[in-house]
Amino acid sequence: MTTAYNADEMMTVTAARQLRNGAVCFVGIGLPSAACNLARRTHAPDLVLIYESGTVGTRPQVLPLSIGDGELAATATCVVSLPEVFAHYLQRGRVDVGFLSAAQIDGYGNLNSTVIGDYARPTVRLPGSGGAPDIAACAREVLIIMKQSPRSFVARLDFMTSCGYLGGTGERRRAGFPGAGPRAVITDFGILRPDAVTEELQLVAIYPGATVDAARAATGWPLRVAPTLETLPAPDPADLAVLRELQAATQAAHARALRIDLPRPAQT
Amino acid sequence: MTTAYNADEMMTVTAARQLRNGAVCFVGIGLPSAACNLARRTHAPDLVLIYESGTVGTRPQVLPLSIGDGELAATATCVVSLPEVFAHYLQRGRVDVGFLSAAQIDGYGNLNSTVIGDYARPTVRLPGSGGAPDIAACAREVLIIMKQSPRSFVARLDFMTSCGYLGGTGERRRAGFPGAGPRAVITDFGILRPDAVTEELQLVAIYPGATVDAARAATGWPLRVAPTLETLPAPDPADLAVLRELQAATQAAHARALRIDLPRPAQT
Amino acid sequence: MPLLSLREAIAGHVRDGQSIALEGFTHLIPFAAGHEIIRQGRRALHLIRMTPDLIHDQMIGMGCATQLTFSWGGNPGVGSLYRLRDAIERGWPQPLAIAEHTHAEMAVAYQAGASGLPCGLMRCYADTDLDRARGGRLARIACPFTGAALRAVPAITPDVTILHAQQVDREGNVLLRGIIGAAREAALAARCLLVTVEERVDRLAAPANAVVLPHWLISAVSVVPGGAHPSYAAGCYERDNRFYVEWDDIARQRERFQLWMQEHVLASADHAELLRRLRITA
Amino acid sequence: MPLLSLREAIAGHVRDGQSIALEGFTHLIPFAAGHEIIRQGRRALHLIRMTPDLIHDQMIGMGCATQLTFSWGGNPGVGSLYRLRDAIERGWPQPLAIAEHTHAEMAVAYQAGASGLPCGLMRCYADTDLDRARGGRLARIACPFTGAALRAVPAITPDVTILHAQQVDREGNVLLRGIIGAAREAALAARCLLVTVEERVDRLAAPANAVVLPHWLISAVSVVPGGAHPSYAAGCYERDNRFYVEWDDIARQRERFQLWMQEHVLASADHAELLRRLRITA
Repeated sequence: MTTAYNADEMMTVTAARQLRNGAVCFVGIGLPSAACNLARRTHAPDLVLIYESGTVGTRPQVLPLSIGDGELAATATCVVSLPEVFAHYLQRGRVDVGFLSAAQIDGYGNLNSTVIGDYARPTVRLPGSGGAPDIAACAREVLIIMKQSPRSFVARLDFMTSCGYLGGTGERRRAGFPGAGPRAVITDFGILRPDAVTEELQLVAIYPGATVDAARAATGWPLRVAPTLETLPAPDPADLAVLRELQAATQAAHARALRIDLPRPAQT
Repeated sequence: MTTAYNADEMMTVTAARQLRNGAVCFVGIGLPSAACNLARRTHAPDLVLIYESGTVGTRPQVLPLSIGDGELAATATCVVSLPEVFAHYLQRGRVDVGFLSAAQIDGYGNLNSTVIGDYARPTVRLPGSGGAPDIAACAREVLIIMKQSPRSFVARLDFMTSCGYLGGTGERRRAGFPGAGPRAVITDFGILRPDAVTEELQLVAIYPGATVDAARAATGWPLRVAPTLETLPAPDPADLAVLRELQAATQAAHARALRIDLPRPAQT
Repeated sequence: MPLLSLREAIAGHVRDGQSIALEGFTHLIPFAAGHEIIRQGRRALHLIRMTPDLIHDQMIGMGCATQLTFSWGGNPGVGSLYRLRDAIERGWPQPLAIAEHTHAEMAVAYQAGASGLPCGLMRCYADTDLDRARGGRLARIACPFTGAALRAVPAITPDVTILHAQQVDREGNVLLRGIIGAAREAALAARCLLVTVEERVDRLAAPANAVVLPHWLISAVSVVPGGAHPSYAAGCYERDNRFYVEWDDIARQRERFQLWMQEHVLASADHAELLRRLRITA
Repeated sequence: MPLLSLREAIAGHVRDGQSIALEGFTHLIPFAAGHEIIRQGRRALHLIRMTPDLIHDQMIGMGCATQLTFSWGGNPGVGSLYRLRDAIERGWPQPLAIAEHTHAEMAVAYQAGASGLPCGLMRCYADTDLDRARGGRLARIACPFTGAALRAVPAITPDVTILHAQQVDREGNVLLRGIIGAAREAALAARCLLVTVEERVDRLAAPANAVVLPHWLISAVSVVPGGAHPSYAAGCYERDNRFYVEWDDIARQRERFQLWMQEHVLASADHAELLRRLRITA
């Protein structure tokens, strides 16, 4: 039995499968958040999710729109301050997996989320670094989830916001980063992983129906393909069902009109 | 009408009178704590007391035996961590008055609470610095309360734990300390204050019945006396009554035998 | 701690050219205070916030700011802040000088400010383009004990920090509950602290270890129910996620943005009226 | 987070020669854990605590420790720790090497350890005799931005931190309530974290912003009711101030101290038995 699914769903299910149960995961909003919460509702119920709002061990019932939705705090093991979550948890080396996305990635997993064009006079000003450079440096390993296109998978970043393998071949390790760097890049074509020696990202797995040629055409550098290219299974219908239920609940929650019942003003 | 009183009471009442209503006061255990709580119950109801256990704005009903008695937390505006109380409150310059005591003081208000004798092989090992050097450095001004004797008021400290005016004549100011240093030393003879130029402590006020000669005999350096020596009033009977009530309640509370009713162990 | 109307608090404490931190990490964002700054026409402000969002888009688009210190400037979960982009990309309505950090750096900078230190420390491994772009604003130093490479981050000490919180008590102590971001550090780092609150109560609903700011740290408190909308106040009302999505359309074009601000923020005498216009309250 | 008996937790995680922080600032002092360390005869420990008190007097007097890092070592509100003094003044039962700090320095040192930094910073104005006595253990550096004199304090990273707390839930998350001292920083700074708790519950009584240590930071939890006595656990029982006063007599002479330890701590199989012997529980 097969089920129709779109690229976002395939990416999300594939990314979720990269997460082992019990891992401590520092999560960004968007596809990373969807993947982590799918994993938590399927094979990894003990996945520990930390959002950079300081919500630690959170178990949202619907996906948050923002990194600090009330749902994240209400379902968390604890809520700590920003200085704490970045110093005591991330910099102290307590985070197993950092889950990132970006506007641009290069062949060594370095990321740009700052500007397109020149920094001083950008064509497109992006939101900026947030915690991504800190996560990229300190998480034991990094997962990246991004759609492949020549505009986003580029030979040269307009701006290096977060460090992947820098120039490759051990440059990151020699710089003394505590985290190992990007372990996998999940795209809408398949999975890229760093080469063991050069650390250049190469295609190691591909979705059913996707082709190497199409993946190469969507990549701004000459994309290498692993000697043995795995073909990934189609998303498990059970996983898809859980993901769709989660997203339907999310859309309903976010579309709800808000009414505030103000407290009666106190007598002063 | 007169009331009999002892030296501790005279010192405590006199010290309490040094505190202006509304001041933010970082308090040590013992006579400082008694003086601050007396002030809070008499002329300075809005005195803000901070104990180094991180209890901010506390209003104990009985005097604490330790710096972290439950009473201090239960009656506080807030309880913060040790790093916060020392960094965010004291070092940030939020404390108006630091209230200290010590084993030894010299003629410039420098304090020893570390050792008698040699540091490496002391005759008497004292408890040590605690927060006193931090308070002495950062509080806007410092009050000191100590009984005068040739062993405690010394020409040369065995060990300088906390900085007063160092060698005097502006040395503290030139070192860049944010706090102004000891404004008054309340003793069992009267009050000593720094000379405006040399910053050497001199006797500026004396209790009824105390004599300059006796004060000098109890001081290990040639004690100077201010040109106009104020005679302090006897303790106000109302103040004495409040102090005695506070201390009686305290003694009763501290002598109470403790019984713990243990919770029934949970099933595991 | 005087209890002032928000109009009085802003008029009395916020001046042109100051550095102003309106903190709040998604939660407890002081929207009402930001709107009052716009109504009073403050100019040349140096705005500081880890995550400038809609209220900063509005202040920047209305010409209040000439500088921005930040670590992430977007519409959370939605996309761009078009007024912020317009200011940086095209200098409209005026150029905006930016000082950009990572979240961790900015947290360290606030913490240093709150601690009375001129700078704070982070681990340092390799320079990014951000390090190169900002030149000498951060410095590498070596740990004097281990030799490890550290990054020194200069303290942030705003002239004024403005927060929104749930409660103030009769003494003027303020309770924050829920996600606190860097609110506490921003409060302690500031020279002047203004707070808007949902309600005034006799006694704070503050269990042990709650986040309470003592009254003597606060220059003024204003009771502004709903003052965080479209952000939220945990225990009081939820985040208006729908408004954040709608803002994407409102702010995209200069004219529509200006019209919206005119018809909502400027046309309202205060936050209560704005909430009625937005049909958030009855 | 395995739930172990205290005997198993200490046997499995505390080894001779390690650095061990038993934190607690007057409140939540892990007395039961310290007693178990004494019963199991650990040796050559490097004890770390801001305010070593009776439990440290006991461990030092029983020969468990050869090093002490601390900022204030006394019997709070009472006076001396005679066993600590005997070790420093006369090397009995063995010499004790000390590394001494101020409270603020030690707080910074724990916070640096908790933050993964090799050192932390403080303002610095003039050297005291403490600075001279400890020689190079602290270092002066200049702020790279302002030139201000700063003191760098090396991080404290204990091999094992042991805390006492009020509750653990079924997942193993731990709640601390009340005065927390540097407990959180000591916990995060450690390589191994052991916790004793008053009780195990289904769900922590943890309001928003409570101090909770997530289960995945903790190596073992042991349920030890009354485990902080004669210190206290807010909401469970009060501080036994009378015992602190009595300790002054017990510890003054070596022989009486040894006899007391023998008849109480060593003669008790565990903390529950000790509390019965002390007539604290029925």
